[in-house]
Amino acid sequence: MGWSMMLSGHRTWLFKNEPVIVSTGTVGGPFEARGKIPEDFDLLHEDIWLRQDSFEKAQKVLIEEACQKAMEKGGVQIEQVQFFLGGDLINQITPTSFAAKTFEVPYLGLFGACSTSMEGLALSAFIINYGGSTCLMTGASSHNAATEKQFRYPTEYGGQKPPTSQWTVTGAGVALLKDKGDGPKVTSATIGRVIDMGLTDPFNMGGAMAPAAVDTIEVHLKERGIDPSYYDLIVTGDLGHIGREVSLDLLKKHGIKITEEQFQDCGLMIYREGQPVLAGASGAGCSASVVYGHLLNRMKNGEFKRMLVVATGALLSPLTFQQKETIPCIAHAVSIEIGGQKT
Amino acid sequence: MIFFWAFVIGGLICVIGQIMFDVFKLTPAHTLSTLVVIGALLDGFNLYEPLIAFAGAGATIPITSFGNSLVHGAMQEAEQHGLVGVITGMFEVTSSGISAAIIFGLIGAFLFKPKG
Amino acid sequence: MSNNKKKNLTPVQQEYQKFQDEREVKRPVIKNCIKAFFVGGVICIIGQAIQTFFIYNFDFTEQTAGNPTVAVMIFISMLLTGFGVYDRLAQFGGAGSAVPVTGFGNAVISAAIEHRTEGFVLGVGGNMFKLAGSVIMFGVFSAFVIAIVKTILVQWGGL
Amino acid sequence: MKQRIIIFSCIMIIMMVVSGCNNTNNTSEHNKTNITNISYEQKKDVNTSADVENLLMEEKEVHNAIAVSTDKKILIAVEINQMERFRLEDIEKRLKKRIEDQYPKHDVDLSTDKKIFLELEKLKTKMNENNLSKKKIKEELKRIKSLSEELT
Repeated sequence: MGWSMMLSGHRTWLFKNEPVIVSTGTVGGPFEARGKIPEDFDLLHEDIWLRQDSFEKAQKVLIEEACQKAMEKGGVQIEQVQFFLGGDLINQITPTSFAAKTFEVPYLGLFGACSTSMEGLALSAFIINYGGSTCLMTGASSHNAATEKQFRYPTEYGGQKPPTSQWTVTGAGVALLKDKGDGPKVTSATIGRVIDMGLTDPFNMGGAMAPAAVDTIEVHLKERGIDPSYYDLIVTGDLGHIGREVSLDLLKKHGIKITEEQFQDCGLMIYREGQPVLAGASGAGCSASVVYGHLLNRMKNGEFKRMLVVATGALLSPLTFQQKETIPCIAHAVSIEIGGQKT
Repeated sequence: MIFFWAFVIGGLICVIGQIMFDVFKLTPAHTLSTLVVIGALLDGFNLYEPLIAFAGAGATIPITSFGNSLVHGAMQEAEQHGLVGVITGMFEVTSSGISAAIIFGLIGAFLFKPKG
Repeated sequence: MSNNKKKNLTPVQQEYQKFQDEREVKRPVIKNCIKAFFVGGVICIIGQAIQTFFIYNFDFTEQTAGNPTVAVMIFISMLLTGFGVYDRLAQFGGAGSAVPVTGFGNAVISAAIEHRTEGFVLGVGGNMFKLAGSVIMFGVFSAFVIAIVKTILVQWGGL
Repeated sequence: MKQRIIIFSCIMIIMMVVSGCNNTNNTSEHNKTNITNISYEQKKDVNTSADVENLLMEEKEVHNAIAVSTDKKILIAVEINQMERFRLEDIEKRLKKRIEDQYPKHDVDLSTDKKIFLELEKLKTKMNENNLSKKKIKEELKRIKSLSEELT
């Protein structure tokens, strides 16, 4: 096969060799345990500290456990894993790097804010598709308290959050990919552009990220030359109520026929009504744990066959916010399919 | 009676803060800093003391009274020692609030862990 | 402020912001104000009760009872912060819990507790006034300017 | 976690009860002293203080007044009506002036502070009950006055 055939359009990769998600590992915290999908987590913790002495160390443990679960379920030893691609939101992605130190696997650290999960999956599929590896792991994680501390105020500080703000997930999701095997296949990926619509409110991430998601979805459909109805489910990472509504309306405005039921958001799947999450969930661990846990389980149960995951990320830091910069956003789309071959 | 007015005036000052949060979209730090400056200005025009006389804790508990006390301490010393007093007397009245915050902050750090 | 920013935006950005604004969930300003009024009012009543307690039971006058009252309020704030109640109270009460001196205490104490993992010198010591520092700075500076002006007016202006 | 919440709520309840009790105790005490005041009329030096009290009670801003005097000093505490409290400083000055004009030979001190009011009430009750010596009264007045002069 030629190189040109792999690239469809400007920024969509087609994975003809169909890398397989052999197994996944998802770990959640206490808040997730009381959410809507606790049975889809492999491991849930009652203690937000995970018996560590800092939130950052707790997040490191989240990743380690998710990796271990994925390897356990995939029947793979750590020596067989050739690469680990991952990232998170904390200072210079140290939790992921420290977890990689524990495993001593060749490691690529990624930062795409909350889009890290799909950034990692797209790159992993690419590497495997080109024969760069036969077995690797990719994942993303976030920890509510560590993220609050990093991006907003101390966790115990009394700051009122507006209804547009979102709740960072305490959780990690890791996928183990192989070139051959049973399981859902990664068929294509569209890499996002950084899109900045000039929004500045750090408590309204959904509204800021929606245009990035819309852009990536549109380009993906166009470059693959398919109709939205090709997918049973188009699921965004963590847009929340506002972001989902905005992007749905925006897609309709751009003439893309997409139904309400077909267009879902991970940030609205993880928690129950009544949990104080305001506009929904967010964080790198949100899309990672929901996709690798809940959604792949549903896929394996035959509920649907083709899904497009569009993980969105807001590429801001507390520094840029304080320097009055706007919020640039990105979204990466990866299609995951099971069973019946694509046309 | 003083309890009623403490409730009303204290509540109203908080409403001003809430409007600054929600309508002007200020961060808590911006809002509180502005309120402190407002308190200091009010005392500059001798308007804050009557409010305290009227509403008691309704005026002394909100952060505006911090600005008021700073000016008050500075003015007291200034009356005795001239301009130098402005600096030496600054924390005369407010020292208890700041030292209490530091001491209890440290004790809190010994006793508690954040709950997340 | 927002108008100034709008000028630097491209038409596409402006159009999207309008589009987004229509769909954004607005802050319930009136409801928040009522909640802030009650929470703030109740905190002030508690303050008044403590102050009255000091006046009746110790050698404090209305003038001097303010100091121990503030200290007790900050102590209460420490307990509420430490037990993880204050942030929930604040989500309900908004400015009602932030504006009273307990909110100042909460800002200092929450930062102290949070950064304990970085040690007592660099963590607690260095970050304690991370949030409350600006209040002190602006308070002190404005008080300085006002007191200087007032002193000059009183002493030399014969006011 | 749960344990801590329980402990904490206990502390809160205890604090509330303690402060609540004190308040009620004090109000009852307050009422009592007002009653004893009436039966106090015959003592020496009383005329001055009673006159001062009556004089002040005539003022429309004054809600309640109490005065204790020796031959040289008068120490007065007044309670001002709530709605007039905005002009507390002016009223205080005016009332003081009025008493000073009336008793030019006396050294007049007037306070609107609740604490001074309470202390004077206590002193009056004591004077009423155990017939305090003049020296003792002077000492007490001096102590109360110093209390009112404390600023911070």
